[in-house]
Amino acid sequence: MTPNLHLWLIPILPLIGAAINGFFGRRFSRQAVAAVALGFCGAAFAMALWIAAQFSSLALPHVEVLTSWLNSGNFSVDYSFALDQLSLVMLLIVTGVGFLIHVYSVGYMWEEGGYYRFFSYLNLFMFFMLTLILASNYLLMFVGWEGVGLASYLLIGFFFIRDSAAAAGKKAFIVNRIGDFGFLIALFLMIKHFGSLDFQKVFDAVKPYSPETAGVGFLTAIALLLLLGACGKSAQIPLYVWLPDAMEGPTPVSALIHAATMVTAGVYMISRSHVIFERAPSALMVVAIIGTLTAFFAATIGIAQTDIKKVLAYSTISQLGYMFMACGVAAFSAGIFHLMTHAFFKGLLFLAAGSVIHAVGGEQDMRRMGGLRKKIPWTFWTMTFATIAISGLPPFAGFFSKDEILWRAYQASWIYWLVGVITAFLTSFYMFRLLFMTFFGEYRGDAEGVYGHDEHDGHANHAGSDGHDSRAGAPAPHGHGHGHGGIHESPAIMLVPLVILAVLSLVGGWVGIPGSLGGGNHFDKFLGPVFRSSTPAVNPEHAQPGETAPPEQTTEGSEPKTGHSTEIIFTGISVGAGLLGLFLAWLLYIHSPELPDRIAGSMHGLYSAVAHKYWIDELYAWLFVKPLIAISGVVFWRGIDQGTIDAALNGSADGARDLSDEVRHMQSGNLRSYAGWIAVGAAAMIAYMVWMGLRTQ
Amino acid sequence: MVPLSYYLVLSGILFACGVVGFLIKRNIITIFMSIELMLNGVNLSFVAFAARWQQLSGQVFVFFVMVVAAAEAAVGLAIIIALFRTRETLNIDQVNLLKL
Amino acid sequence: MNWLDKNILTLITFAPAVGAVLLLFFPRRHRDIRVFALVISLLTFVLSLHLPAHFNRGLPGFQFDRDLPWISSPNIHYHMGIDGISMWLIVLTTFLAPLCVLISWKSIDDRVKEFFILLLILETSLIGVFVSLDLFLFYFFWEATLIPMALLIGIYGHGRKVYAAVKFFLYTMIASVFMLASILWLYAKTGSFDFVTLQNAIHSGSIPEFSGTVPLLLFLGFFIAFAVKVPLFPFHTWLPDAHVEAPTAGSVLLAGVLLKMGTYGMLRFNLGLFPEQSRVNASWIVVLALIGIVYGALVAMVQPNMKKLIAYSSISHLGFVVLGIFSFTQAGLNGAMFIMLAHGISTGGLFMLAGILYERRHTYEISDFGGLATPMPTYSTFFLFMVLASLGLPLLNGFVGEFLVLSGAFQAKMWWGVVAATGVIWSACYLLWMYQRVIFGKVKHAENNLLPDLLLRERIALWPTAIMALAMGVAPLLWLNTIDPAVHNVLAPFTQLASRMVGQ
Amino acid sequence: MAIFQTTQTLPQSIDYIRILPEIVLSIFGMIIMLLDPVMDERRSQRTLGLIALAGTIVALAATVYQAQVRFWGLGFFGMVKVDAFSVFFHFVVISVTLLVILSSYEYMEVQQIRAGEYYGLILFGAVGMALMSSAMELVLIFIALEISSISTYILAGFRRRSAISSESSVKYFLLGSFATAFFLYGVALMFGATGSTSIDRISTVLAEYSGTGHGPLLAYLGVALMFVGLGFKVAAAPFHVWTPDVYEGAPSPVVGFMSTAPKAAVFAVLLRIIFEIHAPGGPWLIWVAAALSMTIGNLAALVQNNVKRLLAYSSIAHAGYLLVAFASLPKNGIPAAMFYTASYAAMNVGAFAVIGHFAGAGERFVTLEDYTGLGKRSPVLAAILTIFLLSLIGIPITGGFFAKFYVFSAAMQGSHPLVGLVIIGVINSGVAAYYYLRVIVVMYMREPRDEEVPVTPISTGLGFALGLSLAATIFLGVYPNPVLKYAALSVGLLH
Amino acid sequence: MLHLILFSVFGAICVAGAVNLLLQSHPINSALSLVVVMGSLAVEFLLLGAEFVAAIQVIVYAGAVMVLFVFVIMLLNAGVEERTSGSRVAWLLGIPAVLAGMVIVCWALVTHSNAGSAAIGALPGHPADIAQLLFHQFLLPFEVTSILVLIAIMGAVVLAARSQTVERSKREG
Repeated sequence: MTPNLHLWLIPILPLIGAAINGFFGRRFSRQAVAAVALGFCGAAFAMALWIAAQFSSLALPHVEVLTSWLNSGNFSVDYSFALDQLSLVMLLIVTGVGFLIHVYSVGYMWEEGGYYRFFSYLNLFMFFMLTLILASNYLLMFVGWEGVGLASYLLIGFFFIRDSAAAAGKKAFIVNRIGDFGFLIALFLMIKHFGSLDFQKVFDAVKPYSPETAGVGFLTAIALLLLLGACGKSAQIPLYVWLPDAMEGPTPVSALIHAATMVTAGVYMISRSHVIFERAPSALMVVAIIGTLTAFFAATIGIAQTDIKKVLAYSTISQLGYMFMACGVAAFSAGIFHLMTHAFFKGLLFLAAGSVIHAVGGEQDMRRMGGLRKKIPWTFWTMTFATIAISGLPPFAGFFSKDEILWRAYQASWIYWLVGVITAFLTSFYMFRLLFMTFFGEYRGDAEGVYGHDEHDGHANHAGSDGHDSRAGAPAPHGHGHGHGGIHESPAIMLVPLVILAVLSLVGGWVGIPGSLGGGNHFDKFLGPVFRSSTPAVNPEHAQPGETAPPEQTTEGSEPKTGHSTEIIFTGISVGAGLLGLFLAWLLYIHSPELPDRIAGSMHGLYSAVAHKYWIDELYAWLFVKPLIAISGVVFWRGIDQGTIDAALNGSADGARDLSDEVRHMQSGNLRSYAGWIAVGAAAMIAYMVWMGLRTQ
Repeated sequence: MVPLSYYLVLSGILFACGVVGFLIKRNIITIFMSIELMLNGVNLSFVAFAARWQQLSGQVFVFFVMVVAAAEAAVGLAIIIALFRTRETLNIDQVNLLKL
Repeated sequence: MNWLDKNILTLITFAPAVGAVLLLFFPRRHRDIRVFALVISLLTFVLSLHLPAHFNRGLPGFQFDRDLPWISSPNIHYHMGIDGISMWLIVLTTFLAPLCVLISWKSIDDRVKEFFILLLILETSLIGVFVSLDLFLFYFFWEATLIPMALLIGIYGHGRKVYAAVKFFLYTMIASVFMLASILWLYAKTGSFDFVTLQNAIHSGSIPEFSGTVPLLLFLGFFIAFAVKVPLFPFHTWLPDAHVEAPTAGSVLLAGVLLKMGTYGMLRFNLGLFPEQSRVNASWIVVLALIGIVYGALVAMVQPNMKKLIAYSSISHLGFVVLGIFSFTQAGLNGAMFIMLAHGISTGGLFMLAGILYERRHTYEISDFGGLATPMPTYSTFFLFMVLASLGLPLLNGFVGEFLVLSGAFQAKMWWGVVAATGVIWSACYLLWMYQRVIFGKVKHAENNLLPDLLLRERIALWPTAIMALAMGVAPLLWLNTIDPAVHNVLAPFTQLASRMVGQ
Repeated sequence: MAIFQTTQTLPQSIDYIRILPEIVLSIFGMIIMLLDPVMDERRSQRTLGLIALAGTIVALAATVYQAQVRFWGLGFFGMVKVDAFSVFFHFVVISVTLLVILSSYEYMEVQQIRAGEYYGLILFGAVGMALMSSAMELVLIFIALEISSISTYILAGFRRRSAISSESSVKYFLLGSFATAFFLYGVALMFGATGSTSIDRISTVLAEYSGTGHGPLLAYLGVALMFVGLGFKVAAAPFHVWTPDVYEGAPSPVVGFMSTAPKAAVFAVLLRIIFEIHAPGGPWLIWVAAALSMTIGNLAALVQNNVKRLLAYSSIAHAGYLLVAFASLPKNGIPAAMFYTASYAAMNVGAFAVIGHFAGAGERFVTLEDYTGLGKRSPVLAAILTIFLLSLIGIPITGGFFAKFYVFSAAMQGSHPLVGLVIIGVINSGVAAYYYLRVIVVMYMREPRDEEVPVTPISTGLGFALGLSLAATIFLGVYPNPVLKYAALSVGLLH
Repeated sequence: MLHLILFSVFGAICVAGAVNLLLQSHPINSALSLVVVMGSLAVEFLLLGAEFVAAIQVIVYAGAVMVLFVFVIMLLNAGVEERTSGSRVAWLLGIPAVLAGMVIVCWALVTHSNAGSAAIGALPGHPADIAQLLFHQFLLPFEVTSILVLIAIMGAVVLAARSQTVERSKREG
């Protein structure tokens, strides 16, 4: 008999916070708003910790059914929550990082209008994200899935006065909807085949199946459709386009939603559904390919971006690609591992970037920064930690997780590995590029101009937001109307989360040190039960070594095929790639800063392609959006609706009117004509009746 | 002995003449006379059929038709006079204010 | 059965009509008239709550049954009764009516008395449609809805109101005469207008003439009337015109309830009386529904006019309903029924919101707005909520129905579900795009800066819709519990049909 | 000879009871005629109107008295027959007369028409119409038809100073006489085919003939020609051409009168001929006439701008709907037709009463443009007219809806349902909605013109007339059962 | 044989009169033609034995009614018919229809009337017999006729009475 953990409280707590702030926050002071938001978010975090503390005593998976939600014939869905190792990890990451970002936001958003609104949204996001994680059936997961999309929409469009922000929010939602479309279809397939959406029931039903190695069966279809959903949420090719735009949101949002938590939902979902994916090897391969491609592709774009947040956005996409790659090679625990470390360092990166932006008064263009190292040292150092972590240099967290992914990728196919290593190099390069451009060299910003402008903006801002009801929504997004000028370090409330995350970026990876480096890979072992419990019934004759995921023993850490030495060599190569990137960045941006322009000039076409993100947005617009609008407007609306159907109706109405006019002209007013008609009618009647009479005789 | 159908055909012809008159005459009074012609044709039929069935009611019917015709004539001519007063024409082709 | 249970349906149906008659003799003091109309509609709502409170979902068949002979020859009965399907539609009607009164409080200031009389008469006839179990009575109420609605559009509308009113009237009137012909045929062969009797007669095969092309023609007779009402592509062009020109209350009832008459009719009569024909014809009907879903959404996307956009979105949503109905699956029908209710709430809310803007600015053009979040934050929040409800966000009312319909359609034929599911993308596109253009950004027109936010009265009108939208999304079982058995009954002949076919 | 073998030599009192309403109406008509010359012209309007009103009320009472079953039967040597059927039509005709008298009250004064002859003619006309419904002998039918026709010819031209009124009168008179001649020829041929003009006798003879297979061709011809005459009177296509012109020119209350009462009476005759005689070939003849009437009437009405003319076309269409019932089986067709007649009478009289009131002196305001904004200027009048128009469309809670429903329902019965005719009918009734709606539209949805059309307050008489016809229209639409039941009594009597 | 000759002669006169009525353009000539038709018809009635009817035909019809016609023609000073553009419907549709109808009816009368033949005075209609019928079986119609006549008188009075002002305006409203 397991204790009742009241899992439902975890998501509900932030929802209460959101509701309180949403309904009454307008009348609260900022402190009160912050207190409510932090209180409920912190309570959820505390509860997560409390659960973690007694985790070992639980019978897993721990499922709690609250009540029934839907019921239609034999099909039913409950409000039910489940806890296992995987969701516990996610729970801790989300509540922990989420709480830190909440704290950070208290300082970051202090000057903004719509303070209560912001925290209400943020708490709402937590509610949906926790629902997503704790759901014990796909539909409830879908609730969270869509809900985080909503929260993301709201938060991206937080500065709704800017058209670009509003558009970005909409874009994010719609692109996610495309993914959700796949998710939904996958759900329908499950209902069709398993009659349920409950994880336990679905997985139990799936287990007897052997992997669909030949052809595409329904499991593959489900897996691919789920993948489509995951691609949407986790910004993978081809649905990644929304994430860079999403940087229009306030920076803490980017940190929380678009780096640490929401975007990783896709990875979580695939890992959660690993039972299905494992039986759909071709789908799994698609996952891996998409992940690999995305990782590389986004990294190349990241090289040429000048907006500090855009760089981080592409880097997020790239890192998510890694996680997908891990999932694709059935290294789910590695994927989750990277998810966790990524949450630390990428969250930190965004928060630090926010701090930088905060410091320079809203500027996001790295070409107008530089030399900030001295002025904002806390920010600089924490950011450096994060950069090292993301670049995969030991002993920082990113090193361990990335290394494990690359190693497992290599075991599947060397191509994944090669691309992964190149990506690691690129990552290191553009991240250090970012670091160097921002913190080293001379300050290139036009401080006075910026501040003058800023002050001005700030006044406008105050004029709007001083009215407590913050009706102004979000005036002057990044204009912080500080009374004092100059580049300045952020307040303590923002720095504390930075520091905590920096520490985590350092030590976060140590829970998963692989055996080759003398660790025990505890993380992998911890998650083991989740991923092992569903080993496919391997049919030796069907299983193909190169493509099928290695059976679960491999996740144990002891590698039967290759020894530790090989693994160490590969580790060395990837570290080398990271160092190479660091060196190149140093060369280009510290040693000889004029070089990048020359290179860009000499490779004009390529550079332009990269700088313009390969014109993918334009391509989509040209391929889908514009034709769709044109067809809808010209063909459907004007053409069919008005031109055909309505025209036919009006035409027949006109026709009736013309006919009516004709009939009317029978009425010439001339009596003799009338008599003529009567005579005709009479003659017709006579003839008809005589004919009838003769016929009946 | 004359077949009664001769009488009937004669009545039919008279009736048809009346109809034709109604159609082709322009003077309202003449048109009215055409109607009388039609009634006369019908009367002949009644009398002929009365002979065929040996039923005097046919002849009585004729009596009633004549009374009605007389009454109609009185009213009709009054109406025509009334029309002539307002329109000063008896040409039916010009009596066409009401149309369409 | 006690007195109240026996007569509750009569009371609910005619309470508004009695109110309308009383209004006739009211002095022309606008305030009193409005208050009185509100009281009457609220009273009706309270009365209608008796139904779900005392509905026994364990019983098959119709409840609160009242069957009185009305006219002896032809054999017409005053036969009313409800099941889990019609009950909620009645409650939906009575729920929306007070909101309509509230939302028309100030916007109607000319010929106020006539307005509320028409509104109440409309309510009576709408309820009547759902409670009737006698085909004559049904047709009686069905036709009775036309005039008050057409007058509401034509008198209190704007723009090309006359064109819209006449189009609405003629379109639906001409379509429904085919239903009349079918009803008459059925009566001629059975001597009864009673739904249950007819159903039994048809199902037991006791009508000898019911063979050959006759069932098909009868089916089509009913179907055309309903399809125009729904409206199903390509019979939909009256709807955008009617909506754009209608006053807010008219739009709310038009979208909220009137369209459901069509889908309700399909569910009750097409499926109930002609199961075999329904099955045979389902394929092309579903294709029309699918076209409606996608087409409606795409056309909605490019509308420059807010109300037109919502109107086309209704076409899309009602396409889901038809799809669900003709999927012949429990989930599909449950979902269809649920969408009917959910669409009534959320689209009703959207029309009210559009109407509130119109009251302030006298335009529905999207381009005349922009940046409304700044002057009207509460309004924007309600608007967003309704948009989300309408685009089917989980935990709001739109999702449950859509999910069930799609899942039902998917079970019936996979590609139906797949095509229809693209609707979730389209709805996000057009609704969010509209929302963005109306609410977000800077205030583009100076006059919009001074727009007042929601008034208390408007909030009172909007809150119930918002609460219902949430409640229906979070606790759909409250509704599905009674819908499910009723749908099961509707589907019974289909399962028999299927098993008979299997047996052969 | 057979004709002399009569058991009775003189009519008995019961014979007089069987024509009691007619007697009452005639007496009151004569009183009016006698009083008219001796009265002051101003006062006579009112007094004579009241006398006429009293006459109709007494006649109604007489009808009710006559309706007792013990008075049912043949009277005056088989000339008239009192039964549920005749009582029903007596009631309709006399009620219409009453309503018309009520609504003429004000009209007479506004148009400055001399009242004496007017009321006299209406009452005498009503005598003819009432007689038609109980007449069992073609002779009597013919005379009664002529009485009603001639009185309406005169009434149509009653606005003597108006050119269009006299034109309408002339057209009506000439074409009416023309059609009467056809009817008469048809009677002659029927007489020739059967040797009798008594309806009972004719039906017996034709029933005998049905076996031999020789001879009834003349009966066929007779039916065709009689239908020409009667079809003309009820404005059925293709003999409808007179209707729009005459209705447009005639005074509005008169149009209300002649579009309902004589029609009802002629329909009664038609019912007898079709169903009691079992007129050979009748149903098929009527099928065509019904389809044509509905379609032509509705089509031509679509673009009319003159409201009277519009309603004239509508009455053609309604004659078509009514004829649908004639084509049906007697069991359902007879009550359907009777009910339709009654409800059509109620709504049409009401509509023309409103139009007559609104038209003003000299009937100047009769076009759709004149009606713009009437809903605002005179909400009550507009609302009443709207209800009548809705009833004409066939919208529920009005008699028109039920009447149409019942007629189409009747047509669907039997082993050979008239599905085609019903479909034509229902489509027509859909299309027809358009032009009635146009009137409603201009009344409510268009802003009033700059040049105000005066709306005078409703007088008491008109108010009563409108109230009564409105009540009848709604009553027939909500609780038609008693009327239908009574109408159904006739089925056995005619069949 | 005599019967046939008489019938043919007077029948011919009758038809000739009718045709003449149509051909004459002056109404007075048409009226006189109609008198001829009526007179010869009276003879045909006599041939069939309907003496009472024949007498009334001459007295009432040819006498009184036609006098009224002539009187009105004189009163209104009606002249020769104007040759106005006629009605195409009447000519193109009406006349052929009438002729066709006449042919059909006559054919039906000849072939299907089953009337047999009649001698001179086939059914003697003595005034006494007719009176017997008229005042017994046809009493009611006979009495009702009085109302008809009454109406006719009223109508004539109302319509023909000279009104004070004659509106010359063409069309009102």
